[in-house]
Amino acid sequence: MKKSDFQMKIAITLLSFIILSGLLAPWLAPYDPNEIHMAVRLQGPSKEYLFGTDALGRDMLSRILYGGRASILLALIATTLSMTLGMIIGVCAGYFTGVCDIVLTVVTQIFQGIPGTCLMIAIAGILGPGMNHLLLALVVTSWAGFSRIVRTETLRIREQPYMEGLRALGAGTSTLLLKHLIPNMLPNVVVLFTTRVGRSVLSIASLSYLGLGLQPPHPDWSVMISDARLHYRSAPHLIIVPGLCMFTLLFAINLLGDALRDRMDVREEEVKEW
Amino acid sequence: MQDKAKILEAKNITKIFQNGFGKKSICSLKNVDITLNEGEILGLMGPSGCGKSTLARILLRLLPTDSGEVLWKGEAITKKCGHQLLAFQRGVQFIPQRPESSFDPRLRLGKSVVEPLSFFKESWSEKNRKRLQVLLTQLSISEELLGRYPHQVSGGEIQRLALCRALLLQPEVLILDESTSMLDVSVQAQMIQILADLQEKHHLSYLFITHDRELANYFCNRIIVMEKGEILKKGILQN
Amino acid sequence: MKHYLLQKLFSLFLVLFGISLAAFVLGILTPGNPAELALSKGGYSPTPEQIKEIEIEMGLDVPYPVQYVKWLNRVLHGDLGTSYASSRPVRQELIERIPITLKLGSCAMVVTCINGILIGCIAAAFRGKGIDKIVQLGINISLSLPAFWFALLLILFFSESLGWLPTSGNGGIRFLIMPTTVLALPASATAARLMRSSLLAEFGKPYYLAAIARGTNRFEQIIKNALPNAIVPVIALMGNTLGGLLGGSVIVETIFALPGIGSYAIEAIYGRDYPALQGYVLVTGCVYVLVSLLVDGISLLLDPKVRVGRRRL
Amino acid sequence: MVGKSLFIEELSVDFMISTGKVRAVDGVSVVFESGKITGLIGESGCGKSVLGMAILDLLPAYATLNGKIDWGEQSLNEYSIRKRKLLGREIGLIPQSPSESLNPSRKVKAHLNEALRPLGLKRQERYKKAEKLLRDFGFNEPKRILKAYPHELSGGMQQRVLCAIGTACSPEWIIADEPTKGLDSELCKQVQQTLQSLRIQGIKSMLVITHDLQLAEDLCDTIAVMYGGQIVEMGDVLHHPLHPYTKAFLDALPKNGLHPISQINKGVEQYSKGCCFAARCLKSRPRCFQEKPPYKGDKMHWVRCFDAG
Repeated sequence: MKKSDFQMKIAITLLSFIILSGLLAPWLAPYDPNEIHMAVRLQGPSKEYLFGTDALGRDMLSRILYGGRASILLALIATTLSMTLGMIIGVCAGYFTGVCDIVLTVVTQIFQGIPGTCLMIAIAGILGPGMNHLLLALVVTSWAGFSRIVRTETLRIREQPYMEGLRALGAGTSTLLLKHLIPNMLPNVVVLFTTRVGRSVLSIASLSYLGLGLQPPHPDWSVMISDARLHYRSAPHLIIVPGLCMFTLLFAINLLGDALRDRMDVREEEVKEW
Repeated sequence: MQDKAKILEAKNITKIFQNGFGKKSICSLKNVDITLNEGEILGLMGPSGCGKSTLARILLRLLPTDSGEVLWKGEAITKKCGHQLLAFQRGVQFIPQRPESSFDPRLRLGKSVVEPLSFFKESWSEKNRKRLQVLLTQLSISEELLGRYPHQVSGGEIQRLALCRALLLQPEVLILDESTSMLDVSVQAQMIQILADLQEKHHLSYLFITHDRELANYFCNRIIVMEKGEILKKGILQN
Repeated sequence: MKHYLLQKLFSLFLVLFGISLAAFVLGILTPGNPAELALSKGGYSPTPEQIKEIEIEMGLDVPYPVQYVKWLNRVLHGDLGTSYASSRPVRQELIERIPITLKLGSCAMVVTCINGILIGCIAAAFRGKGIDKIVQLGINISLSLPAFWFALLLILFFSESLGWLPTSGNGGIRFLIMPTTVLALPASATAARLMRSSLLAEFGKPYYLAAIARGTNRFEQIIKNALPNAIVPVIALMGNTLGGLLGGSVIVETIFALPGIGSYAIEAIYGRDYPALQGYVLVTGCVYVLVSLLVDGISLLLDPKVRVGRRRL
Repeated sequence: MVGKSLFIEELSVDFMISTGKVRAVDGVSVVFESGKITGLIGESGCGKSVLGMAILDLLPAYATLNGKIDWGEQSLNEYSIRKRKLLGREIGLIPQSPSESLNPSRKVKAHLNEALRPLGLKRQERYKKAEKLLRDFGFNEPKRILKAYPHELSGGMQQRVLCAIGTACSPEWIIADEPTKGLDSELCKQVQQTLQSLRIQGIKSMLVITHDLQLAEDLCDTIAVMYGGQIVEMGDVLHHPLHPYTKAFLDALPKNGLHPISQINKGVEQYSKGCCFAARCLKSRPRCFQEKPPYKGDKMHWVRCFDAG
């Protein structure tokens, strides 16, 4: 399985590079990201300012370094929260059939009925911008997708003969759920988690671009792009550079997701007869 | 066969499957009576889809019955639940038909075999370890197999490991739902021989479900034939 | 077949009920008192008594469930309230703006279907070869492109330096090319990836081996045998792709200044115009649910077991 | 006219899987004569299906094949494009599990249309030929069957439709891969009758891959026994077996007393260079492990063992 290992290596190197540069930003950044020097506004890359300066003369390099932190962190937290919520509801709906299943499925359908981005915009818009409103919007819109997929996985595993065998051996529901059902579901859930983190980063970026997520003084890639909209004719690099960073981050996450998915299906190709 | 103590009984069991989208064959049981005496190998034969496996699942209390009851050593247990059932659950064990999916694919076989002890709150004492060693030699399973995963082991070995897992709980009844029909002829022969000498050593009683007439004649003391959810002729063959 | 439809209709009713509930709750959550806001437009500071009067008039003093029923009754009669900003009925404004979003959405949907299925088939047919790797790389890239950044890049490249396409405004096809590409790119990437993996899954199935043994050529094997089974999940995916398109249209319409319901929602947010936002959520929710039901119905019809039922010859 | 026989020389098939290379077929040389029904029996994992698929060049992507397969004079494994013309027209396949070998979302008519295309008939004639085919296989109202979807047919019907598809262009050779796997006793009898009726349809030579000895005994003129990727014996093996494995295999049957074959004795490398059964053979001598046993016996009944035959 050389292909997936190769992909895995690139993805991990890219991701660690971005995350490290984000974490070490305070020491790496030459200037304070929010310090304004109106004198040197809109300069191209030069010796002092490696990536040039933006409309308010702030150093682009340090803003780029700080730029990734907020969205990655927020995306991870949001996805973990919505995954846990989704798993709890999905497993309950899948394992305990009957009324519990019907009620939970209907609730999931309601939340899935409303298009994700529109609901997110509505929530962020009404509650006003800010980190925790953004977090709430992200979790409310994405847990339904998780719970639907987890429910189908639970139904699939519950019907496996070895689960029936264990039940015949006298295993209690908790052991069946915790020690057998969930570990068997983990590989698919991990793949789902990686793709969902990627999607959350995208949603955060779009909301911040519309001014509903992270607010201007905060150095974030999408906020930088939205600020630079007015000057895109004169200083295009203000748009291109932060965009490229975001693209690399998303590309690495997607690559990681693909590599994990290939890794999971490896066993299927074993020779059945032998 | 003098009248031995009845160990497992089922009295006029009826079970109707609604023809929901999921269920292809409507396989219902119409007031089935079955008694398994101690130390007996009872064969249960019939075409596929006649209700053999459903009856087995009802006896194991994996499926609720519409009416009728299951008796364990004379006491009705259909209504009971929780810890009164512990003796029953430990006493009756089940060996499934499909070898490749009777173990959790994510766990090493050694762990899966030992795990049921924890279901009955039994610690992994020295006594149990010795008992496991004895069983491994009886079932001719090499120690190294316990370290492997289910997909790295052949069908015959998996069935023997399933037997080992069941026998570790010192059961009194084994319900074998076509446990050897998926195996090759030579492996089946070996499995039957092992089942035979296990029966003497641990004086177990078997409910042996199969659709292979010759195998049933050879192996079972008494054979019951089922057809579309009903028992045709009780005890046609007494050898 | 009847069983499926009944189940679908029941869940449709519940989901629509849920959407109306969500829209209503969003209305309640809005900060500030609607009556006060309505009065204090134009810098006039209303006295508490006047606010009380307006509240009774707007029916805000009764408990929430009763308010909900009254609100639902008004909504069902088509009255989505009046927008604070333009004080015109929200229904009117939405009706003016929906055609543009629908035009954009349907173009993007068509492009997604064609691209998704075509590229998916090509990638699966040449599995492991060069084309397959290029397609997979392309899918990864198009899924990692943030929509607004990609749109700005397109404008920079095509409008500014090359000057081929207009940056904004609403007119003929030329105005729709860039917005549709931005919307359709991620959607067709997801569709192509699902198409490829579901086709590869079909290649492994015994009936495909039997098809090869019948002496069929490669085209017949893939298109006539594998595709009819592999396309069902892709069609089902089209259902929630529409959700993505509706969401994406918000960004695309703001960047390309297309007066659709997406940009209407953004204006409503900036202008704190809550009835408009409520109307937006209701409309998008209902459109999305109805279309997904339609798509689910189609994907069910494709499966002969459902279409023909279970009778045994 | 005399049919073309299948000549196979030193054929071996390796599968590249994650844990390295696995040899499923190990240097098989055999002649399947035309005009005869040859049975290929063996336990699961002995490589009989792989051999069948290798002949039809239907091996999965991660399999590598070397050695020669000749059909009459034409060699099968070099010109795979030309073989596409042979598949279906000259050599037909009756696939393994009937319920999964029919395309669930296409009608029986579509399957038969595809199978009959090589004959180059016009649409109307093809429809009539399809009807005649189904009638030959015991369907009394073929029109309804043609319009039906696979899930509407019972197990037996699906099997007969598959036979009809396999013999659509009345090919010379038919390879039936485990036709009775997973079917209960009545269905097995039905399959047996269908396969026997193939002879009347003008199918002269057939290779039946199965682990069901009953089917092999009633249907086949000659039977080859396979173990560990090699053919150890071929001929009238069921009535007077020569090879130690065949003898042990037959003793393990319930009707002969269920005597199990001895386990692999410890300390002996399982896949020896010499005879594949050496590790479990009671009469194995050191020589059995070094050299490949010679072919003994005549064309009608030969065996590969040092002291048998």
